[in-house]
Order: sequence, then C-alpha cells, then structure tokens
Amino acid sequence: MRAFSGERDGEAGALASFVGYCRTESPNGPVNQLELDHYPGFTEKEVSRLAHSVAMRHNLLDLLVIHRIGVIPANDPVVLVAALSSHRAEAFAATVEMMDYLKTDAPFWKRETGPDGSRWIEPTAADYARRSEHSK
Amino acid sequence: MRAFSGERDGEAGALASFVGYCRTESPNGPVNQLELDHYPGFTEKEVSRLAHSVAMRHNLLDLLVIHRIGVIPANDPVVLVAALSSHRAEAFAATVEMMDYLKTDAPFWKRETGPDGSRWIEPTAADYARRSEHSK
Amino acid sequence: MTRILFFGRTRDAAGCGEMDCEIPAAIESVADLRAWIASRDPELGAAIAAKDIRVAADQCICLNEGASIRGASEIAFMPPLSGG
Amino acid sequence: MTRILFFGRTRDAAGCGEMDCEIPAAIESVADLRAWIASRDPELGAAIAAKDIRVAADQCICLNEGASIRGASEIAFMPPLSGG
Repeated sequence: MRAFSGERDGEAGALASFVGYCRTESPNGPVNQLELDHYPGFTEKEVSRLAHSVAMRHNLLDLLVIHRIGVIPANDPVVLVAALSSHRAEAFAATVEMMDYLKTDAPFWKRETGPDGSRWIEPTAADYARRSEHSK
Repeated sequence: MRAFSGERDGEAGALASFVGYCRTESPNGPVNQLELDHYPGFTEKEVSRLAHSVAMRHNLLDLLVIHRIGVIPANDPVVLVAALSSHRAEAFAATVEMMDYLKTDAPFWKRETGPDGSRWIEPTAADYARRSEHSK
Repeated sequence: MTRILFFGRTRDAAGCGEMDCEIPAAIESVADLRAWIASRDPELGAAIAAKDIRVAADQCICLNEGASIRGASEIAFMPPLSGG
Repeated sequence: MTRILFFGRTRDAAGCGEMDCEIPAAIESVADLRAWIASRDPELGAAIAAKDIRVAADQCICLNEGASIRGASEIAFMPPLSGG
C-alpha cells in the first residue's frame, strides 16, 4: 500500500487503520481456529466494489483491504483495513464503514472450531444494525 | 507496545490505530515544517492522564500514544495512537477520542513554518466541538 | 453442464463445495432450481430452502425467486455473508 | 527564586522560554502576577493578559485569577493547548 511505502502524498495528513484478530474465546466458548471460505472471483469483485464505494464517499487518497482466507489459527490477524485521507474524520469514518461492510456484505463464510466441534458464524443483529447506518 | 510485540492477549480481537502526518499544505499555505513545543514533565503527566481516562471509558486492553516533539519536517508522522480491545467498536471510539483530546487538551504548542514565515496553530472551533462530544 | 457451488452451511449439507449437473431445460427460475434440487436430495433441498440463502448466477446475485438461471454456467448458494 | 515558563505565542513575546525571577512577597494571586509582569514589561504583559492564556503553578493549572501562586517554584503561561 502506498500509505506505507513512502509514496504517500503531502496532502495525506491522516492514516486510520484496523486489524481484526481471531480471538481465543467467542460467545460459544474456546476457539482453536477459524476457517474462512470464499467464492473465488466473486469475493474479490465484491470487496473491490465495497472498497471503491467507501473510498469515494469519504474522499480517500488510498484504501487498503487485506482479508485472509482458509484456516486461521486463534490469535492470528484476520483482516486489515487502512484508510488514507487529508483529515482524520474521513479516515476514521471510512475505516469503520469498511469493517461494517466486511462483516455483513463481503462474500466470506466463517467456521469457528473449538474443542467441542465447529459452527458457522453469521452476522449478528448488531452487525446488521451498524451496517444499516451507512447508505451505499 | 504489547499489541505489536506478540504479547497480545487472546481476548484482544480489535486493534484500531491512527497516524497523523505533517501535511505539506495547510489552510495558511505551503508548510515546510512544524515545531512542537511541550512542557517537560507536565506534558507527559497530562497525556498519561488523558490516555488512562480513555482506556478506562472504553474497556481497552492496551492503549499506545506516541507524540513527537521538536522540529518535524513536512510529510513526517507526528502522532500515533493505537487502541487494543476485545471488540472493534471500543477500539475505534477510543482512538477517535484520544485524538480529539490530543488536539485540544494535551500540553503541546505547534508552530507551522512555510516559505512566508511561521505562525502558531491553535485548536479550531471544529476541534473544540469534537472534543466536547466526549465527557471526561 | 452447470457448476453448482455451495458455501458455508450449504456446503456441509451438500457434502461438497461444488457439483456439476445437467440441469433440465424445464428449470428456468431460482424457485425451479431449489425445487429440482430438493426432489433429488431432500436434505440438501431443505438446507438451501432457507429464506436467507441467496443465489448467484454467473457471479450476479439473483434478486428474487423468479429470476432466470437459464444458461448460467455457474450457480452459487450463499448463506449470510460475513467477513472480518 | 521562581522559574517562569512561557509556551507558544507567549514565548515569542517573552523572547525566551523561561526566566528566573525574585517575585515580591506582595504578589499572591494569578492576577497579581500578570499585573506585576505587565508593570515590568508592558509588551509581555499584553501577551499574557489574553483570556485564553492559562497559568499553571508547579504543574497544576490555576482555576481562576484569584488562585494563589505563593511559594510556587515554577509558573507557566500556556496558550491554548494543541497536539496531534
């Protein structure tokens, strides 16, 4: 990402970022790993579309989204979002919004495995409520 | 900071962060450098107090604040805030709030120098408005 | 030949992530497809019948049950999306 | 002997970041101190008279103009704070 490579433009005063980790405990109990399923081709296209819409809405200079797939051991990072803009309010709003979209609108399916087996994790009512605060 | 050192706790699912840079242009014109004055002893004490209050209010697991002083060339980073928590809403809110406090309540004085001389930069009405949204 | 993809909990029900099928010419809509799959495999049919399972034809989400899937080379069954 | 510190634009007016002064015993409050400095250096007095210049005595912010600065070993004049 250019934000980290030194090619950042002099107008860029604000870099907000977020890293989401696989926690070792979920509301369902201990977690050993997550498994992130995706739809090759479609997932990339949809995430790009969401990212583009977020970048336009918040006048970003740059937006990076990295999302892991496959098996993710507990404690590992899962997702990184970084938004570069002139001012901090836009960078913060874009990072929050991109994360909210990823939780409900990005084609990933997440299976959590603990000592007592595994279960699919789907968005919560809180996730949908946060997402509905943004218009697309 | 523990968040980056691998000593992060398994409960920590969310790391939000912010880097503020010295822009090459301000509303006053081109900028060559910032000079950040501080009050040795008092500045550290006040920033710690603000950080502690933000960490308590948002149930953080960790909060890092790094703020540069002295001469800062245009394009350089000035401040880093990183908040670690179980869930993303708390991490985002804490990062935003800490930045808002730094803009209005932390003992720093900022002089901007451009080709046409230098001027002291004080908080704007927008900075005070953002800060007043948080109770302390 | 149409490739049918199953994600999330529909993959568990299908027992695999994808299958290649010869879909009969009479199957025109999303609703037809769900019924046809249920007639061949009632358990899988029940899993994909849930209201929150969306269908995409050639990587475009079908807006309703009447949407045509005729001629699609790839059809996906997708439970609620959730990344992050 | 009391060390007086000047930050931000008050430093420009003072021409230095700090000065050591023997403050007369009659100077008890923040208001007294501002007046005493103005009597010795009217330009600096004007710079520190602005309502938004706060005073800290021994690293505690004085809450009002009547606050005592008696016995403080360090007094600071601080324009509006602004980091970030």
